[in-house]
Amino acid sequence: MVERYVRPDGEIVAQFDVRFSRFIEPGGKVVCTPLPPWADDSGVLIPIYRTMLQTRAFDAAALKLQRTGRLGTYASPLGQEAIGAGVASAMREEDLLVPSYREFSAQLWRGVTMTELLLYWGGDERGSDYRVPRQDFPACIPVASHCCHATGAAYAFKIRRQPRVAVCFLGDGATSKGDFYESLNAAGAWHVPVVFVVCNNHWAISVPLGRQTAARTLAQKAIAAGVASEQVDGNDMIAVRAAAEFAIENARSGEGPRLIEALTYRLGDHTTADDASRYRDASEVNAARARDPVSRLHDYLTGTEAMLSAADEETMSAEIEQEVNDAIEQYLATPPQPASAMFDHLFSELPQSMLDQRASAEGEQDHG
Amino acid sequence: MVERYVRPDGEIVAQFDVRFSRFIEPGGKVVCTPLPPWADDSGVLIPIYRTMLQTRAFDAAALKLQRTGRLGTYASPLGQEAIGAGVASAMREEDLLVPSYREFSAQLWRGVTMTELLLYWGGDERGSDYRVPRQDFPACIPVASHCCHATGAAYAFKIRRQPRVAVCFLGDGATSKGDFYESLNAAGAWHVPVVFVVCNNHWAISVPLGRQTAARTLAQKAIAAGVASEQVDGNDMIAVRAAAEFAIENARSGEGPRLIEALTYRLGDHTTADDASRYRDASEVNAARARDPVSRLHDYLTGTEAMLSAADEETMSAEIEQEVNDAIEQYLATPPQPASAMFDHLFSELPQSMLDQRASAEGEQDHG
Amino acid sequence: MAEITLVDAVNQALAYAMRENENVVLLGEDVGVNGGVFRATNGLQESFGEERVLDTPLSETLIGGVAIGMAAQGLIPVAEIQFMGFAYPTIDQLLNHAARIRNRTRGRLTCPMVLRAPFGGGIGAPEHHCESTEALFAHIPGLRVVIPSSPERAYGLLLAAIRNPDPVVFLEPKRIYRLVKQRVPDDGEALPLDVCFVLRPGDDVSIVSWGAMIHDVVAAADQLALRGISAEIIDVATLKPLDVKTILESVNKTGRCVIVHEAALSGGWGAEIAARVAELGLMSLLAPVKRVTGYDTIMPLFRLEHLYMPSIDRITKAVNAVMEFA
Amino acid sequence: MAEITLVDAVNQALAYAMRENENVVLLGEDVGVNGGVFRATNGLQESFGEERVLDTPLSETLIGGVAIGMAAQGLIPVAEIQFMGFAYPTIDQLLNHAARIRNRTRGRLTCPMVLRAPFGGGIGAPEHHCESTEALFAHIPGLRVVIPSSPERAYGLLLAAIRNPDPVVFLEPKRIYRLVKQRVPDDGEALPLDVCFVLRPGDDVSIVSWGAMIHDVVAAADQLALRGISAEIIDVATLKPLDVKTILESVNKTGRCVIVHEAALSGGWGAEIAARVAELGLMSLLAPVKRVTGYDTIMPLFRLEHLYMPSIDRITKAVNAVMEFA
Ligand SMILES: Cc1ncc(C[n+]2csc(CCOP(=O)(O)OP(=O)(O)O)c2C)c(N)n1
Ligand SMILES: Cc1ncc(C[n+]2csc(CCOP(=O)(O)OP(=O)(O)O)c2C)c(N)n1
Ligand SMILES: [Mg+2]
Ligand SMILES: [Mg+2]
Repeated sequence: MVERYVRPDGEIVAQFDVRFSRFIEPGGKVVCTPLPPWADDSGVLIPIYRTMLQTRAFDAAALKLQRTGRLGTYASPLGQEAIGAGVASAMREEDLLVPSYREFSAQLWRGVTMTELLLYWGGDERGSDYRVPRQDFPACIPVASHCCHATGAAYAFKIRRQPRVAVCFLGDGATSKGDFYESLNAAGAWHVPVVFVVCNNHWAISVPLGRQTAARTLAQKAIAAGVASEQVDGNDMIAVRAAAEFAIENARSGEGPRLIEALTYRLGDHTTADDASRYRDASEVNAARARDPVSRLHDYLTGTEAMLSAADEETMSAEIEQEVNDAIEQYLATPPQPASAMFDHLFSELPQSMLDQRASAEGEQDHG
Repeated sequence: MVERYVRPDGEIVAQFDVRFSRFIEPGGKVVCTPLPPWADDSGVLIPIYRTMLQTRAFDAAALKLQRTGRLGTYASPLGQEAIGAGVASAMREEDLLVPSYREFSAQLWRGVTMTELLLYWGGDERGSDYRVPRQDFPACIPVASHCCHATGAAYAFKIRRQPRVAVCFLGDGATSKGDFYESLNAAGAWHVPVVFVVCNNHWAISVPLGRQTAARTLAQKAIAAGVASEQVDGNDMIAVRAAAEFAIENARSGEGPRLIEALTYRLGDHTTADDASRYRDASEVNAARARDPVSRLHDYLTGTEAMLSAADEETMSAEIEQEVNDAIEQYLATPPQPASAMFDHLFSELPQSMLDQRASAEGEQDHG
Repeated sequence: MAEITLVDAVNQALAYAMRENENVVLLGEDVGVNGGVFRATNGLQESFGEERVLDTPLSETLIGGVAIGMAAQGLIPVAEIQFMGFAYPTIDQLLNHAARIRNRTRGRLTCPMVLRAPFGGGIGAPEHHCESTEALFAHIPGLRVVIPSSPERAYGLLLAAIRNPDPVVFLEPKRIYRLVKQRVPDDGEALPLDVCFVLRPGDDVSIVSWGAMIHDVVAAADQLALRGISAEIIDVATLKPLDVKTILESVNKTGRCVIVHEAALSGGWGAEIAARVAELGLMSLLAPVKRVTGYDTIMPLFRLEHLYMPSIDRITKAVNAVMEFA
Repeated sequence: MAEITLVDAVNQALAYAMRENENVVLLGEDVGVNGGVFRATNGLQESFGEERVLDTPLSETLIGGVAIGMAAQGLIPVAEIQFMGFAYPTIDQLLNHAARIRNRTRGRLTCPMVLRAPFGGGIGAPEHHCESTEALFAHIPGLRVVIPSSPERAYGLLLAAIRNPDPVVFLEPKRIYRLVKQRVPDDGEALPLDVCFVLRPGDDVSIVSWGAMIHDVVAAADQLALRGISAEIIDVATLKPLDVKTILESVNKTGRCVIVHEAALSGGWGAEIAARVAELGLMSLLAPVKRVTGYDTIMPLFRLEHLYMPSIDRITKAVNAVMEFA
């Protein structure tokens, strides 16, 4: 056998870096400067913090409702509140949110009500008929399939010369899906104003990231599409918002799409139908708790800059508790829709040939 | 408005290079050394060159058959012959070819006969019943859908501890499809012995590469999957074979999957149903002719090393002409299958409930 | 006015719709400068620009999916899938999103999109290019499925599909893309969706069909007429929602029903029609409802295609069988 | 021998098949250490190792597609799709490849794979988790579609599906995953594919159904029996290829046929059954063939699900209607 031949290296024709950023570490300490200009502006930060607290309070209430049989299968956002709130706060009202099923903090920021969220997870379509924001997409259940919608909507913004941006949230598992890739690739080819936010919570139900892909980062998925990307600490709201602001305003000014990988951790079970103790160690979860986004922002806000007093926080918590209770009450008091509701929005106008089906459904309900 | 804030760059957490290699430039001159050990071995090179000539002769004959109504829609490999022949020559017999519809040179190398190819493109299933290689996949028409098959077969090799490699060919357009990406990603996650060869001929029917993706190279598509990749001059058979050998033997020895982007150009129409003059300039095609893979290898073989004499080449061409003529004759002499053929291989055994359908089809043919 | 082919009529309808409503955009593979592989979008990019006639990457899931995003924003995307054999990845988007976004948001978001694809065999194309799988789409609640059988019908139905505020799958019988020519005034007149057309009145048997097969049905009916059998021909046109009323009226009159389609027998849309007739028209039936269809086999490569597709002979035989039934 | 649930029976059959044949491998999302979201593969990775029980990336097209590559190499992949609402991306692979690779290579390559997925409503799950779209799969030539209605049936039919040398779609009615328990000997005895089972003999009406609805049909039949109506219940079990013979024999005897399924009416598999009865059993019919099904609407979110799915009341009403028909 001949001596092992070593091929010449070949010429480098393209090079890519993936960068990671974090401003605030656990405990609230600043580890990177300069901070964004709004990082000492309580008028910016407190409302975001409030949304994170709202999300957490809502989550606790929803889990309780589910456990007592008054809500369907439900997906907790525990530990991921900074991403939705941070990103949504960098969006304009007229931008478009295309969320997956765990983005309560983004939805609450944008005006979706807790009652609407409860109705949706309680098995009622009216929960997706948001009073505001009227154009946002409802939560997407088939993972990654909504990425196409974000790219399509962004295409509409582009050709109508609207200075708007579509923001699409998805999970780490979702990045394995072909529709995610196709949407990202088309967004790159068409240069449309869309931002993909990958909430990398390291688990897709029981499948850890290392079994999902050999890619070392999820930010590098964008390289395949020729789309710019970066990685941030998703539990550092400041880093999330800074990256989102950059991506969204870039997209708005015609610089094309961008992908943000936000590193976080799913502190709870996948959904109320899941038992995460079957497949992951308590020690991992405990370690992740130390990186909790809510307490990190809390520590930052109450730290050197003292943007939040204990009294303010107490008032805020009380308000939120009231809000949650009101929402639950309103939710539980909402009577179900009649059987005919199945037919009301099937088409803009129900075809003649289906009138008998509607009549039969109505009849059954009356006599059932 | 505040002064424009410039975010800190962030820490680099991953870096990637895409490399390009070429050994022989148009005219046959060596532009990179060391050459692979077999680059002066006529015993290796001449059979490959022969397959490229075969492919070209077959192609000319097939186009003529199609124009005279004796073949169906047909996809010419003109200008891409080096890739299939180069890659296939680096495979072992027991490796597995998972081709797209334009990989005649790879198929001929592996023993698929011209008669079989004609039968297939002439609308007869028997054309995919290769006498050899029995396990190779037939040409895949739905673009990129066969990438999954390659990854699946490679998984079988891996868990059976077989030192075999699956080699999957696809086009530049095919890299936009989700199933390509899903297959590549799973191949990376499972670390299976599969090599993806992207024949980048710069056009997907009328869509030029720049409208297909914003990615500067197609090799970088593999970064998304954490899979190694490289780019080669696909019209330089030496570069193709060197890259293929490396990728295939790497995969065989358990080093996982790899993607090769081979740069080439589709010199002909997309298929016989296409008219490329509608969407691309003759000047582009003419420029590409200067990079023709067959004449490049010819020039190399007849250059300084003088591995091929004019007399040898003439004999070879005469043999190939004979081969093609024999194949056409055999093809045209093949009677169609009976109507019952539709039912013969639908299932391992035709269900009782379908016997009447078969009888009806047979009956119609008899009396039709 | 010149006579035009079915594919020209599609082109004419697209152009009309784009002139009429600036929200209409076309997208698909090779729909731009190439004008589509069948030339259905020929010249439209030149007339309406690259933004409104968009060449997509080679990604069918994407095509189905971005159309939904566009439609939710008030555009009216008309997406082309090159061949029906490549349309299956869109089922996920059509079923899980397009067909239900209005319902799941109680009308807040809507999906006025059209998905066009050529279908059917008989043109000597490669495998996966010749199937008729309209039933897969027609089963999906919330989708309309429309199939024209002539240039006139193509023009009027496609305009209706584009103007319809809900998602429509519009399948074009490519075997007859250039088979017949008709005068089709470019007057923007749409045809009604949701109705079947009585193409030719008759007394003895109702032949129910759609798309390219209509032409074979007409040929069969001509032969039958010579033998004194008067066939009423119904062009279903809109498969879903199905206009059962027109079909039942016909069967009530003739007492016999033969359904003809290229698609495989089992679970083909003919099953639905036969089931409706069997439920609602049973008492008027003088003979069993017969279906003349493709077999429950893979559509063979083109050398045997003609033996798979319902022939005029198979149609007349089926009619004879129901006529002779006693 | 303990009594086991339907999902346990699936697990038992998988374990048996894996012991019996080392070529059997399982793949899907969360099928490994988690044992599947419904626990159908519980404990199997522990028993058979990570290579034979493979957690895939979250990619359904891939799951359908890699199974084909594995099967062509002689493995017997049993792929799980987590919910039927996520199975649509596999249609492309099933239709264009799995179902036809044997045919297009004249038997050179084959595809002995099974695609399992839970289906149907009634468990309070989120949207896209509750549909019954079996007809989409059953229309595809070259595919078998099998649906069990009990633990016993699940065990025997799944073993048969795995041993079958061609692709099988095996749909599991998740509403009854844990509803009833039966003794199911782990003896490796398969049930025949391609036949319908007469679950309960009767004289007055044939009720044809499958999956979870069988339980409502039985309840309805019990009520009807109290009123002196004797219903024959047919569990279709293998939807495709359809054992028309058993159904026709029953209808020939009873003269009446009611078909019950959760799926939407139009183009549901009940249409195929009704069409067959209308063609081949017309003369024995004393009343129209009735279908009791989901509506042609989007399956509502779970608050209204019970009004969408055929109720015992709707079934008995339909039977009454055919009994009273004159
Ligand atoms: C297409 C599709 N396949 C399967 C599922 C079932 N499923 C729901 S969530 C989930 C895991 C998603 O993981 P990831 O994308 O990381 O998001 P996360 O739940 O962690 O936020 C799976 C498999 C689904 N919803 N959609
Ligand atoms: C899934 C799918 N969509 C569409 C087509 C129709 N079609 C055939 S070849 C082709 C272009 C393929 O381009 P590329 O992958 O670059 O391969 P090439 O033909 O250039 O070799 C298209 C769109 C197809 N065969 N499969
Ligand atoms: Mg996750
Ligand atoms: Mg190409």
